[in-house]
Amino acid sequence: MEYVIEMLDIRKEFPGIVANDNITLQVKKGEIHALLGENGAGKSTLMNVLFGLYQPEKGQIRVNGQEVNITDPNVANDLGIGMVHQHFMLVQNFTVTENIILGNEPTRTGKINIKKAAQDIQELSNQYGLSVDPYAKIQDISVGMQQRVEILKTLYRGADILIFDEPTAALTPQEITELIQIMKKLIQEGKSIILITHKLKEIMSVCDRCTIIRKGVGVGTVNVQETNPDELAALMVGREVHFKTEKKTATPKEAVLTIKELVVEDSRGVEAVSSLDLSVRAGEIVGIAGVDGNGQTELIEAITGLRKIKSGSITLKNQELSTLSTRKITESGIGHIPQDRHKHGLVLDYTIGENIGLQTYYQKPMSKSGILNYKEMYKKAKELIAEYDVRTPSEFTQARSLSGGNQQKAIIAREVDRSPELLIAAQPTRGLDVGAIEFIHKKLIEERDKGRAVLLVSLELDEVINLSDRIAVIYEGKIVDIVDPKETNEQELGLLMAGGTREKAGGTA
Amino acid sequence: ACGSDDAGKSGGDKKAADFKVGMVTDTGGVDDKSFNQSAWEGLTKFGKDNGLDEGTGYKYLQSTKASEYESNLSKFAESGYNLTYGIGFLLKEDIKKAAKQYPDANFALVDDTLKSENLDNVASILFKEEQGSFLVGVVAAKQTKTNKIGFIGGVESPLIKKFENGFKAGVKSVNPDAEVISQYAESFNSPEKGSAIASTIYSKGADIIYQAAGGTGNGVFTEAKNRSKGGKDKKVWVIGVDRDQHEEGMPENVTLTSMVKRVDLAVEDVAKKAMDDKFPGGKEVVFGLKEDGVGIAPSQDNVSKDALKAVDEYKQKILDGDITVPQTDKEFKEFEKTLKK
Amino acid sequence: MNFLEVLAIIIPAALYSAAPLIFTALGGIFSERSGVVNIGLEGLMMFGAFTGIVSTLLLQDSLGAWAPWVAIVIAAVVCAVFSLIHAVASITLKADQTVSGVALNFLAAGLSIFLIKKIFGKGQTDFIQFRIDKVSIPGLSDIPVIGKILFSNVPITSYIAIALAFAVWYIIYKTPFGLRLRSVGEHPMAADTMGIKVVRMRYVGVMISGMFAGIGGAVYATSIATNFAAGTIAGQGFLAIAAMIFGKWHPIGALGAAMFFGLAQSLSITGAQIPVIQDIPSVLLTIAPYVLTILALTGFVGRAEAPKALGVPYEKGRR
Amino acid sequence: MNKLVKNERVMMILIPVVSAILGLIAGAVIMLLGGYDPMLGYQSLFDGMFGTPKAIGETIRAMTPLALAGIAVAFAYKTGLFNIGVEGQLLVGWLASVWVGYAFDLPAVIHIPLAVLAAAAAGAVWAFIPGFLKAKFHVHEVIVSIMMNYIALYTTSSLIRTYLYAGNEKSYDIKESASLASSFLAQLTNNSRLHYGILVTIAAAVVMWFILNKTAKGFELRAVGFNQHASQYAGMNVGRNIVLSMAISGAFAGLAGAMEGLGTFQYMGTFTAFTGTGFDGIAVALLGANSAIGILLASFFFGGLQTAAPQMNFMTGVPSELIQIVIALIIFFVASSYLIRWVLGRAGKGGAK
Ligand SMILES: Nc1ncnc2c1ncn2[C@@H]1O[C@H](COP(=O)(O)OP(=O)(O)OP(=O)(O)O)[C@@H](O)[C@H]1O
Ligand SMILES: Nc1ncnc2c1ncn2[C@@H]1O[C@H](COP(=O)(O)OP(=O)(O)OP(=O)(O)O)[C@@H](O)[C@H]1O
Ligand SMILES: [Mg+2]
Ligand SMILES: [Mg+2]
Repeated sequence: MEYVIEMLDIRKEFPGIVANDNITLQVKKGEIHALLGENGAGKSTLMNVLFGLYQPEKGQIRVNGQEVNITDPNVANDLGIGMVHQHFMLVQNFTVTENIILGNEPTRTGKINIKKAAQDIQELSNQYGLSVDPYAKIQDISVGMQQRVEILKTLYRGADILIFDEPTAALTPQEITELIQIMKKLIQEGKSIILITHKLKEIMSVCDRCTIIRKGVGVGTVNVQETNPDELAALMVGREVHFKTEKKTATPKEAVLTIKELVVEDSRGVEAVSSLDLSVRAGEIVGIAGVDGNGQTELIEAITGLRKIKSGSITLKNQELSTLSTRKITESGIGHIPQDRHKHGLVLDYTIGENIGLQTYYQKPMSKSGILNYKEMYKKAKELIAEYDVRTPSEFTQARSLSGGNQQKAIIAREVDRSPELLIAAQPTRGLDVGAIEFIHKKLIEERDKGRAVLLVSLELDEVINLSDRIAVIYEGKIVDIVDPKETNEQELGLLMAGGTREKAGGTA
Repeated sequence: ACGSDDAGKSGGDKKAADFKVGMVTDTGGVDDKSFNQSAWEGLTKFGKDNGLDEGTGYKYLQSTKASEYESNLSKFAESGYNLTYGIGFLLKEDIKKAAKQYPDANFALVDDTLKSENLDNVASILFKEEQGSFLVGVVAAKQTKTNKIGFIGGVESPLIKKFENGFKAGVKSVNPDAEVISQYAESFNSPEKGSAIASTIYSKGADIIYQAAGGTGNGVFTEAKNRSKGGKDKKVWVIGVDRDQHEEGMPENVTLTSMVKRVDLAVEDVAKKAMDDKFPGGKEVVFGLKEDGVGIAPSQDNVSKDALKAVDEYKQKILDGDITVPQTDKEFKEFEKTLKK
Repeated sequence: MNFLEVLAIIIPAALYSAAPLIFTALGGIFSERSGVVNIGLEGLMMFGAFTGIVSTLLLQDSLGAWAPWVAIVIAAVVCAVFSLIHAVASITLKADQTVSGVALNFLAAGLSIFLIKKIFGKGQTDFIQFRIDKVSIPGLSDIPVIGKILFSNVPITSYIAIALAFAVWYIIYKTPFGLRLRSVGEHPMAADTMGIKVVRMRYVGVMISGMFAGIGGAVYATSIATNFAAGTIAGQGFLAIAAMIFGKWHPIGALGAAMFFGLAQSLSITGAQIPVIQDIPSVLLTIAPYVLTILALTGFVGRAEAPKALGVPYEKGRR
Repeated sequence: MNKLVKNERVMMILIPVVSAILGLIAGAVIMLLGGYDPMLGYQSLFDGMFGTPKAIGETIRAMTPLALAGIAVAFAYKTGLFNIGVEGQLLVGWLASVWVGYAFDLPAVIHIPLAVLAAAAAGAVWAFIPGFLKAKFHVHEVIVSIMMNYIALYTTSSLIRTYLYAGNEKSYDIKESASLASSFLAQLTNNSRLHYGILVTIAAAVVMWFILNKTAKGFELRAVGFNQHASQYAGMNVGRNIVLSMAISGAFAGLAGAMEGLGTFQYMGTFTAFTGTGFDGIAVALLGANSAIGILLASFFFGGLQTAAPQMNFMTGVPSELIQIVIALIIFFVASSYLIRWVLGRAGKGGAK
């Protein structure tokens, strides 16, 4: 069969690092081709080379058998290559239509013909089943719809070869299902797809072949039908990986966190959490399952003092938290792994050491009467880097230059090291490779076994089921049910999360 | 006579060629179309008349910042200049300091006095601006058709008050019914404000404005020209200040006349005295009507015969001491009372 | 004075002094919408005023009343070129944009006076013989009440400035160019992936800002100051920046803000002649425009959303 | 890695130095084009900067307010804020110092510190306003600071006119007991106006370095500057830190005013235009790479250039504005360090081969 894309012996260097070391990737027409690799393996780099954002130092690219020189994204567009980037390339305060037509605007007497554009987009979205509101602003629409806009951008330009860089990392399970349908539909329409994802399940379910890279080097290409997730993971990491983290049964003790009748409003003044009750005991992991936007964020912000509550109470071992500042709450024994590590978890311009000290810098031994002791801070950082296997050149390295997984490990090291009574982990493994996920899951269970209370909020249902000792289902700001992970499955949870009840769920399951 | 120690160091046989005279301007510079320029004209004339070379015999330094006044003054003193002018009262403190530091050099301060400091190497040059302003006030009062006259001052200060009160006194002496609308721009360097204020005052019905506002005054001219372009019935006038500002009013010809303040004469005069070993150190040298230090500008085409006649009469009265022109608001009130009687 | 008379003084005065601010603020919008901070507007205005006056002085003998108009065009071109310094430094060489703008201000201040001294042998120029005059628009100025308030005693440049604000609004919000310009200022990487030349757009944005600020400076010089000296442009560029931010980087907003400044300023001047207001200490009137701006920003205008990528040099592939 | 860190340090010193040299070369070219002799020009410039004890004294005197303004800008910059309001804060600081210096009769040991602190407090209050409005109402600090500059300009001059007016557009002189002027320093430098303010300046530089790099508060301020959200998640009070940072920056700016009020001038003028020192502070901070020691060196250099410009003009007729052009070019070169890095990098590589 002919190849639509051939990338032969591609080499791309960044100062001090070889991101792609003679990688070869061959994509057949009409297939979904997976690209798999650890964080920082060089997947995005390779795709950016294909899309013309980077120029390779070496190597050859062929499109439909013709050797090409892709000097910038315009060339890629002309060759029918479209890319949906890992981080969305959308202008937040533009409308859907404006984002899609940007650079390719239909005009009438010099004026953008928005009406015609919107119509075209409507037609296109009907054709591929990508429902969007052409006049909505990006900042007002869901992540799923943003993704559809990204896809429409490529289709609007007539792309035949689509690159999806980790499209599912930010999606809810429902949205992922929709996306998979869309990809299948695209293949039917004669397109070819390159898909980057860390989720082996997805590769197994939609992809035809899979190319694996490890630390910038191509490991090989396999037919998906002839392999299994364990083999893929081993190829990618270079050792065996355990998916199901081993854990003993929990031995919960007294309640650490008790939430009663909690009401919280979101930034627009709409009630996001409404009379919510929840408790987390020492020595257990409580997972919160829910569709994104059902009050999880507001709940966490309320517990951690980042958002004022409207009414109700939050107590940590009998101490009322809702009137305290974030700092006081942290001091009284809460650790928080925030869901957006770049925005909320780290000061990217600070060194790893300084980030390790981000919450304890003012306390002994890092500070004495207001004077900072950097030696202590870096000493601590060095210890934690070793203990948590944070891969960094040194504790003096800027946090910005670390890979996502290692940034996350640094945050976890910081939060866990304070031995908090309650550890809140929001989406702790989002966008991470299986090796990193394994490590983080192990750490969370270790903490549980040391007698800490852990509150896990995640959109990944298998993560919730895997780790939790109890699962609280959140729907429209309320805990609608608490289920035992051993006695439930994804279907049932999915229904509960959509507002169904267990009796019904049981009935249909 | 001047201080005896002065005579000692610049002996009678001193040739003009050895004489060096400098001046330090305020931040306005020597082309400010105002007193810095006038001073430099005087100094240039003095230099040329006495065969000095510019740059070595006579020279100026423009200050770009207030902190440079003193260092600029000392530069002249250190370079052996016999006399250095400080143009403008802003340099008063700096001249005081420099004079103490360089007792062998002579300095002259324009527009303020250091007499009370008893520094015999400093001459203080003062003008009777109120007298000149009185005369242009007479012209304004004679020629207004609306009985409303404006005055725009740069910054409200004792110096500019002399212009205002002298002017008002002149107006009221001739035409007690005329109203004088005064406003200060609080800036010597804001033509925008000058024009806006002028616009307001003209709109209130005034047909003549006397400006004593430096660069701000440029805006007054602009506004008057704009209005005068609108037709004969819209013609308004400006009375210039410091120098003969006839040119500034062209081509629309809006300068009625100007109150000239002969800083050039004063500078030339004091320089001559210094060269002749008659430097008036420690003294005030006052230039008024009598000394031709202030007065009405030579361009008088727009001034009516009647007005000129009145100007001559009042000038004589001032010279004779029949009229003492008020300088301050208080003196003006007193003056006004005498008019009513 | 009755109220209408007061208006007839204040409004034309506001239009008069707002025009340079409007031009310059509109220029700033082009630059900042493309993602380049332009503190250098002050310097660009200064250079525009310098060019405007020098050109008028050199041309007035041959061109007469047309000289200031031609001078404004020359200033536009010269300042567009002058702004290239800022563009090269901040776009190509990735300099801190604020700092580069500040440097441009220093450079304009030094260079303009240096050149004046070289050309004319003195520190400031003569007055120009032909200005952009205030006019009363035939016909419109005869309309009862509003004719005197809106159409009398205002330079044409003020009306051009207002019209330009609407034209800029159209360009920025209705044309492909505008869409691309804004996309570059919001998310240059996204624009890049859509095949838009980020660097070229930013150069264009900065050069248009130079052109407009040059016009603003030249208009100020040829209609208000009528000569050029060190203090001719003293803060107007900063006020234009304030108007741009106050107007939320929107052309009509900037127009409104500039008019507001003009109005507040002319009120502070005219106020001294209006009963009641007269009794207010003059300093309070003088600072009123600035205090009102702060109050307006705090009270009802609220947070200004700057272009997201404003001030961030674009590097391909930066994370 | 170690080599890279070392290189970065070297670069931090090399870039300003190379930029200064390039700026001076460009200045020489301009002099040539203008028909002046650059050798003579720079000779007299150098004389004006360091040629005599008095020149050195004047250079240091000119550097004090520049350095403090630079420190104010740099402090805010390091905490993520752009304080373009240094000019206004300097003016209110100046007024406060002069008022305390004039209105009280105290022994010098109390009077001087009191007047200096008053200036710092006034500057802090002035900067507090944009800080507070940013923290509370999310108003852009740059625009508020610009407005505050104008308000300071007109208010200070009006206050002087109303309460402290000595005529001649200036306030009363301060009392001897509040003066930073020193006959000792003056004698040492052949009657320059050098005053004890230089000690205040050095102390301020140390304080800035200490707060930012050695204290827990400084750690917090910088964190907020880099990432408000993460700082908030880490329990820092973002709003309060913004306000504090502006206030500290304003206090430094106020001190710059005290240098003028208690040192160079001993009074304050009723200004109608800005002094420009606040804006110069931006240049100084930049050339000094926002570091305390760098700012001291940069302000010494710029202060020297500025005091020597009239000397150059006096001796060779080169307009003083040339210095402004040279300073502008130096800022451009520093800001465009990318270019210099690239050139130096290539040169380094070439040499290594
Ligand atoms: N612009 C850049 N400059 C310098 N280094 C870069 C740049 N982009 C990527 N790298 C480095 O190149 C390597 C490959 O990065 P890349 O983004 O391609 O990884 P990835 O496989 O997409 O990882 P992830 O799964 O986290 O998205 C990493 O070490 C990364 O730090
Ligand atoms: N969305 C935003 N846009 C612009 N600036 C923001 C935004 N969010 C926060 N900021 C900046 O962060 C600063 C402080 O944020 P913070 O959330 O602490 O606000 P705050 O008003 O102090 O909160 P509160 O008063 O509710 O305690 C603000 O002054 C503002 O400059
Ligand atoms: Mg990637
Ligand atoms: Mg808050």
